Amino acid sequence: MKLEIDESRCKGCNLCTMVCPYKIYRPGSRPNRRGIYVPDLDQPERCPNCRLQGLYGRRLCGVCALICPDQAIRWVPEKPFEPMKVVIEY
Amino acid sequence: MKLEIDESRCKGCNLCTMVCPYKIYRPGSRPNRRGIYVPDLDQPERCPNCRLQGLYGRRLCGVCALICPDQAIRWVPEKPFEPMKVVIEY
Amino acid sequence: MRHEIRFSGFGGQGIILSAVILGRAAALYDQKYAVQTQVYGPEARGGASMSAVIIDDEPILFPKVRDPDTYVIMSQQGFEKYGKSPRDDAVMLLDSDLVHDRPSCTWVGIPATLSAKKDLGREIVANIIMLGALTTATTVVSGPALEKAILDSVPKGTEDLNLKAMRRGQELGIEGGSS
Amino acid sequence: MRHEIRFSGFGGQGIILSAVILGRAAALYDQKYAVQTQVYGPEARGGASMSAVIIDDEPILFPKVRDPDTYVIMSQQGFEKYGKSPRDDAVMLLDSDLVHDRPSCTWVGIPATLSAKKDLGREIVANIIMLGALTTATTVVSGPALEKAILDSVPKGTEDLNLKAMRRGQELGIEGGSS
Amino acid sequence: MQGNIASAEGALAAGCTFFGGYPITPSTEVAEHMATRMPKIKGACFIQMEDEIASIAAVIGAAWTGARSMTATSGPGFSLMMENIGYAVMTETPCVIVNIQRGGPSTGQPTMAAQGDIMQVKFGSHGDYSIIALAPSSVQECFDLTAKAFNLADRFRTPVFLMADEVIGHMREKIEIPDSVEIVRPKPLPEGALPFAPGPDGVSGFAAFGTGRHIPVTGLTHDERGYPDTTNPARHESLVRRLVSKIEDARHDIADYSIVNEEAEYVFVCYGAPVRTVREVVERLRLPDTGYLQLRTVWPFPEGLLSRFPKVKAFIVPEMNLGMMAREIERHVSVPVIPVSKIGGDLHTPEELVEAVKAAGGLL
Amino acid sequence: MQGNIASAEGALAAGCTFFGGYPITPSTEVAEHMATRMPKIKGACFIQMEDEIASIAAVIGAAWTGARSMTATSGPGFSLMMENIGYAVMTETPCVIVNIQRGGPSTGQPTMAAQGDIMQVKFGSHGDYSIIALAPSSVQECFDLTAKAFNLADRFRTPVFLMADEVIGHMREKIEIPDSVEIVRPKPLPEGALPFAPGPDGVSGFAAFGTGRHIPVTGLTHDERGYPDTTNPARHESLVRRLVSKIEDARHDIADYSIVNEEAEYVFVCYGAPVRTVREVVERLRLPDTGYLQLRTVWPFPEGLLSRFPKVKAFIVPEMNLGMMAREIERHVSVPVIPVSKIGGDLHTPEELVEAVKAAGGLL
Amino acid sequence: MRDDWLREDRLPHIYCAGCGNGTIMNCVLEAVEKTGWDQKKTIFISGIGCSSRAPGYILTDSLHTTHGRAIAFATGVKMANPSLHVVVFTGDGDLAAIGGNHFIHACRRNIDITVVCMNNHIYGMTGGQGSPTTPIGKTSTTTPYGADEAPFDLAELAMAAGANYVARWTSFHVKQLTDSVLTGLNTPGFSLIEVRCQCPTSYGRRNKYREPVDYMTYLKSHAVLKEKWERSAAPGTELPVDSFLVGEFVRRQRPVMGVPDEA
Amino acid sequence: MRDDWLREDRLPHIYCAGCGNGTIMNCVLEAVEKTGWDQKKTIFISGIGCSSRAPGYILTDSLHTTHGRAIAFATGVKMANPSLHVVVFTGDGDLAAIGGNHFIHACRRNIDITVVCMNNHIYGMTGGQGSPTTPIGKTSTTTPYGADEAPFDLAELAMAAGANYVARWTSFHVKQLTDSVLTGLNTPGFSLIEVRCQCPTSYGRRNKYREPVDYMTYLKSHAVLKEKWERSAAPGTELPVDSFLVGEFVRRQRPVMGVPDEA
Ligand SMILES: Cc1ncc(C[n+]2csc(CCOP(=O)(O)OP(=O)(O)O)c2C)c(N)n1
Ligand SMILES: Cc1ncc(C[n+]2csc(CCOP(=O)(O)OP(=O)(O)O)c2C)c(N)n1
Ligand code: SF4
Ligand code: SF4
Ligand code: SF4
Ligand code: SF4
Ligand code: SF4
Ligand code: SF4
Ligand SMILES: [Mg+2]
Ligand SMILES: [Mg+2]
Repeated sequence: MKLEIDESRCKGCNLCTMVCPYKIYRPGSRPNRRGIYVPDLDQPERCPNCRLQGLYGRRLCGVCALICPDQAIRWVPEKPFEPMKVVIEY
Repeated sequence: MKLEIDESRCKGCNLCTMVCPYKIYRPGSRPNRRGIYVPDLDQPERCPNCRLQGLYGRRLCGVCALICPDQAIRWVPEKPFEPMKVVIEY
Repeated sequence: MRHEIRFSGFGGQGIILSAVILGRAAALYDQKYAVQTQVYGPEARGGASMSAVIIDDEPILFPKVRDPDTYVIMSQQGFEKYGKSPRDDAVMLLDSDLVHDRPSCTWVGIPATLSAKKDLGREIVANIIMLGALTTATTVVSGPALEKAILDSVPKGTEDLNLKAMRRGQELGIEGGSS
Repeated sequence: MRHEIRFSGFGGQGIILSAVILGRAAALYDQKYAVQTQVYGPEARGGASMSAVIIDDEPILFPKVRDPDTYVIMSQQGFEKYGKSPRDDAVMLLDSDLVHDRPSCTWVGIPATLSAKKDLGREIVANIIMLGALTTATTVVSGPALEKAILDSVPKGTEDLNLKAMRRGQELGIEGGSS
Repeated sequence: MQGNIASAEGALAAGCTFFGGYPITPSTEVAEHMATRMPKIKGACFIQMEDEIASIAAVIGAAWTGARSMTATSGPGFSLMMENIGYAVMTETPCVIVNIQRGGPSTGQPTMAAQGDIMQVKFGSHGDYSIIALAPSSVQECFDLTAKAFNLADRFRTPVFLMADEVIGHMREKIEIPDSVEIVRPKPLPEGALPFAPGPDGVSGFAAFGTGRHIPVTGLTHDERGYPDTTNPARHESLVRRLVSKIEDARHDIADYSIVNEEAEYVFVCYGAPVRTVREVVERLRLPDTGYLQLRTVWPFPEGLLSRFPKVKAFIVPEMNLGMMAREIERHVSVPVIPVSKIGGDLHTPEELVEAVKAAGGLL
Repeated sequence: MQGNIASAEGALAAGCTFFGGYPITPSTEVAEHMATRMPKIKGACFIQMEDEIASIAAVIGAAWTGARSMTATSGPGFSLMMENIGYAVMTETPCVIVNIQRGGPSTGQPTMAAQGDIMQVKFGSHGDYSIIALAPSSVQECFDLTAKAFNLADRFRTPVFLMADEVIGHMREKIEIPDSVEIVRPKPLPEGALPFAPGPDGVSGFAAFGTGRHIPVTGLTHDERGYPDTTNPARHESLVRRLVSKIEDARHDIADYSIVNEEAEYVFVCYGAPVRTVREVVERLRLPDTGYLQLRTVWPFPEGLLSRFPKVKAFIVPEMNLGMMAREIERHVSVPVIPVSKIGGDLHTPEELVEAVKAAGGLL
Repeated sequence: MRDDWLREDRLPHIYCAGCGNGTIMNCVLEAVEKTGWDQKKTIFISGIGCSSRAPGYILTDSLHTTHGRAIAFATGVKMANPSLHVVVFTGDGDLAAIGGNHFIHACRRNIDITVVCMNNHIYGMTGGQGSPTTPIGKTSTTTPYGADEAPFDLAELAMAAGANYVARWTSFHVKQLTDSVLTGLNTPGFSLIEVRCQCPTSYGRRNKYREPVDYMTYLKSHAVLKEKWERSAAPGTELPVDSFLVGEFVRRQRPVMGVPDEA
Repeated sequence: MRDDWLREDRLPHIYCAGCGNGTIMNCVLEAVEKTGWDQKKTIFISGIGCSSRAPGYILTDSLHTTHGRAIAFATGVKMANPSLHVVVFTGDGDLAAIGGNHFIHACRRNIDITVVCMNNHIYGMTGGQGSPTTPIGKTSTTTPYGADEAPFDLAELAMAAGANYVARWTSFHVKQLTDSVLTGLNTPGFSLIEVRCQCPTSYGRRNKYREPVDYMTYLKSHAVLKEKWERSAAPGTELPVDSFLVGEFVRRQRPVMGVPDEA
């Protein structure tokens, strides 16, 4: 699992940067082609959701995706699902 | 002061007969020309309002006139106002 | 033949129901054409209510009563508003205690309200008495048709009372003190 | 002479205010006739907003801009929606950092937003920079008229900032890297 | 049976399962009859709403579940419905609205008959549109035309109006209730078709809510998917023109009328209660040189029928308003159009129509 | 200055002291401007009501206190006002209603211009009635005609409508604001006169609430005292005919128009935004044989003006609707009436009008 | 005295025999008299319904408006000229069915008018359809099998919406009603006085209160004095079936609109 | 998952950057998903306003109706086919200004629908006019000198009118909001979930909350948990200025309408 901002949807409101307890989102610094400052992701692998969801079998946080008014935040599969690895990483 | 029912207004609802604590109104027995059973007045002089209003300087009951939905009940002056007499009558 | 019947009285007397029953009797049971109309409105409550029926052997086109040949009047105000100038050959049934004036045309006085109260114990059926009288004092409707129509129209449990009222009316319609 | 000027950008850039100021400059201080119009609507919020001014020496009858001779474009989307097919002899002022494409007609790139942020510390006055540039890169409006119109239109306390922005625009309008 | 009750029965015979209304004289008996009948019919719902705006809203909502749905009102309530009537037009919602006309403007004469809403039904909501309106002249027609209204509503996906009047609504006559009435339901929405893509007749198929077609309904100008597209003039033009032409192009097909005596020189054009007097004059009194055109479909106006009277010298239009349909007729003919306006609640008398023919130059 | 703001300023110049409204695109600026201006004017009241029904109700209520009062709205809100507009007509309440027309039906095109409510303003409420409607074609006319609307409202004791459109309402042009505008207040109610007894012009005098005249105002059919009398046909007929004729009889007096080139063969009849294109074509392009009639008073329709063009071969009627005024013109003339309908929000272009003249047989 | 406020030339009024509306009119006029208000400056406003016919019998300026809209009209009158005294007569249908929105908004604004609602639990004028206050189980022409929608508590609604003064009485409680109306008239801001009353014709006839006196008897016996109830009933106890509270529910001083400037 | 309920072909939506409406849509869809309702049988209905545009982005049958009337339309849908699940999206203007009457009547009937009100205290769509929930003193285009009319408390109104479930949250409280909506969906009868949220464009800009994050910060800091407040505050204490309660206000089982027959 990996966090992703859909650039075609994000309007640069920065709400994600406000709510993430892990400060994974940082206000963007350069406008994209549409003039939008899309936030940058800072070490998204720190997101407990991404790391632990498989383990606990349910969503652990997800606040960023819920609060994003533009449905721009989503999780995409990163690599084949390897539950064991997660435990070690912790 | 004397109680009077205006026959041209009364519709014979008998609410006055219900509310007067002195039972001064009695359901009418004969229809008038318009087919209405106008209540009969039974010894209207028993009405404390009529007797005592002058003395106390304010309306004492007046429920019949207030409740009459047809504005049919009113007081008309009976004889020249003689306050002293009232006291004696009591 | 076209008959125009006008009913009038005060609210609560069943003036409209009378007309409905008469219309039904004529249309369903006398096999004629009938149209029933009425005056509506809150003003009719305090004052005089009015309803009317046209009965004809042919389909009825113009549906409004304009010059009735038959009247059923149950209050003085109704008389004043709707019964004052009947045509000469009209017949008027009056509730004799409630209507104080008398018309220029033929009339039949029926003590309907009094009789309803005294003979039947329920003032409310005065209108049915008047309808009953119509069958004997006029030719606008037949007795059997009226009977069926009454049975169609009155609340369950009151059939007997109403038929009694009709019969009483039929008697009064014959006796009725006429001008 | 009839001039048709079209402004486009995104919501919040002050596209409509620009047109209002320009119209006022022309009508009140250049003693011409001017009509200002715009595209409204929530759809304009997300996407490109547009406003327009017609300036003429005679009264303006038909009030809609149909084929502008002058453009002020402040966003890529605005360019795509409202600036794609200018007539050959038109002049287009572009915010050079926000508009990525370039038109077929004469154009002048103005780094308005960048300059507003960097030189003046307030991005919000980018539109005034563009207006300033209009006075030097085109002949649709005079500098003094624009100055008065700006002073009429901006909030109290921001006059200096806005006039600075206008002056900066006038410089950039001369320097502006053209096609 | 009373006209209003016949109308309710006509609706039930046509399978109406939703009635949302608000009482108003002289239409109330329609609602009251529905309140008595519907609770006994499985799957049917009668609801008295908080006002007429809510009534028509609920009716439109119910229609989208596939229910045949209806409301009934009179002048003041009808005026309140205007905004949502436009919504029904724009969203192509089939539904039936009964208006028992009374004397206006405003509260006017609540208990008296009139035909003063006959232009309102066509023009009362903002913007350009067309609707279908029927007008009964007898209790039987109250039944028949109400049932028919549902079929037209479904076929053309549009609100259909029964524009009766107090005379007909409150009159009682014997009627014949058929064992079953013809029922035409809307064309289904073909698999894969867009919900607002028109068929060849300009009407799109219909799929009820809950059937998995995910239809977004909006009163905004929209494309064939139902998506708003409000700033594109061409889109608006094609949508509105289609909504109008699906009805106007079918005007001769929709027309429901009677013609008596095509050879007439003095032709009454009539609808609703005045038909009764016209028939009295033409059929019963057999007034020479007269004939009539009774319109049961008032809108779309079937102007072609006016040319069915080759010898006509004048059209005489008795209406219980100040000459509303006469205005429409004036647009289409070159012979004189003579309005015989009567307001205040009384029906035209036969004598008045005879007078009108005389005034038009007839009966000499 | 923007058209909508000019309209608000015109009202203030005319002494408007009450504005009750509800926001709706594209009329909102009228209310917003009033909200900014009125709190600074002694005795003036701006109130945002809960909806359009309440807005027009409050405006009528305020009018009875003697205040010049007004509201502004657009299509959907206008539809909601229909019932109370009828009430204003029936009670002869002077007030001004601004409708900045947008694309309908229904929510339609909230931000685009149209003229689709021009029949609704005349027929949108139930029953028979007449009103006065004005249509501006410039920002200056927004100012002038709004001020004038108050005078007409007072003079005829009737609601008066400013039927503008989004083009004019949202356009900015320079205008001249006079130092003062002409103000005509209603005739006072003579001492001892009945409150609804008409003067020779059919209009009764007016006395504001609070001045001791004890006026009972009702939307029911009423007598000259204002007492309800709802079942008397003659009463209704005389009342409604008076309400209609006090306006219709004055149609030529009320008419506000411009005529250019009475010798024209191809005559444009126009009002509102399309006037701009017509003038472009006739005055700027000087298209041969053309002229125009601009109606600033749309209702009552001043049909007599149509005969001011002796050589006319066709009337060409450019409207931002599907030919509404063209319908009206058809009733009155025998030459062809050619509607040039354009809906969707764009104004007619000069080329389109040139085409229309060609199609009518001109420019050969 | 009260007679000075009546249009004698319109009496008798159109109300049915024994209709509660006439009684309520009396009490309101009685209270208005007591305020000492200038008859010239007192305006009665109503919507449509039997109840709403009341202003037509009163000798002042009055507006008999459209169904449900009385309060919106009243808002215009009061805001345009705050020196006028504005009293609204309305019915349960007029106020709570079609007029519900204007009602709650006037409460919210706390506009300085007094609204007297003649709540007969029915649409009297149109012949007896159910209203938003028809109690569950009661019959009307549109609830022939008994009403199944919950009724509004008008007093609660007015309080939740923000009104300054809210009271409830019945047409039997003429004295208390008069006093309460007087308090309402004198309280700045929005006052609602709900008056439960008999409609023998449209409600009584179908619900076993055929005679006016029958319903009066019910009102007398089932109205529970709020003060008393709160004093005596254990907290949380439900009122006996068919009973209801009467009395003053709230009297407070939230900010108001439409009160004349001090100047 | 949630994406299955979105019309991808209509995104991005028309909402301004940082508009709270998008967030609320997410939470509602999240809750709807959890109910396990059939997408085919779930209907979203709205009036007119920015908030009311939400159904247009959801892949179900939906009605985007006229301003203020959503609940009346919803009543028709639900009563005609009680097996459908009906959710209404509305705004403070749509629900409480023009739509107030339908709102209180649906509460009274306790009709089985769930209403989510996106309360941004402003008319967003039309460019920022005051609404019946604009707090006193706040500016808008129609209250340029600060609002002076008292705002509605929507939750109190719904309770007084009879709703079975009433809660209030904000667009910041996405988790609690989601849970609350879910409870509302599952409670038979009328459910109101009021969600206070930011409109940076029309409200924020004029009231010193220009950036979306500014208003979020306000919501976070001024929302007081009802349970906590009731536990800790001395009875009768007023809430601090600009603060408001959030949480579940009522959950009850009054008789309802529009619930499918058991059969
Ligand atoms: C817009 C509109 N809808 C409906 C009506 C019909 N109507 C007249 S009075 C009334 C109900 C009155 O009920 P209520 O307010 O309780 O008054 P009551 O007669 O019981 O005193 C209705 C529905 C109307 N006049 N106008
Ligand atoms: C009958 C009617 N009146 C007015 C309008 C204009 N209008 C559209 S949206 C809106 C206000 C919306 O406010 P709210 O419901 O709070 O939604 P928001 O945009 O704030 O989400 C108004 C007044 C309309 N469309 N229809
Ligand atoms: S799911 Fe939670 S922790 Fe993970 S990125 Fe989003 S807000 Fe941060
Ligand atoms: S919350 Fe969504 S729209 Fe806002 S900045 Fe983050 S990703 Fe972009
Ligand atoms: S005033 Fe009182 S005591 Fe006297 S008659 Fe009337 S009710 Fe009876
Ligand atoms: S209360 Fe009035 S109307 Fe009723 S019976 Fe007594 S006097 Fe007559
Ligand atoms: S119908 Fe009822 S409310 Fe109306 S006047 Fe008669 S008793 Fe009173
Ligand atoms: S105007 Fe306000 S409510 Fe509307 S989309 Fe923008 S931020 Fe959201
Ligand atoms: Mg009532
Ligand atoms: Mg809002």
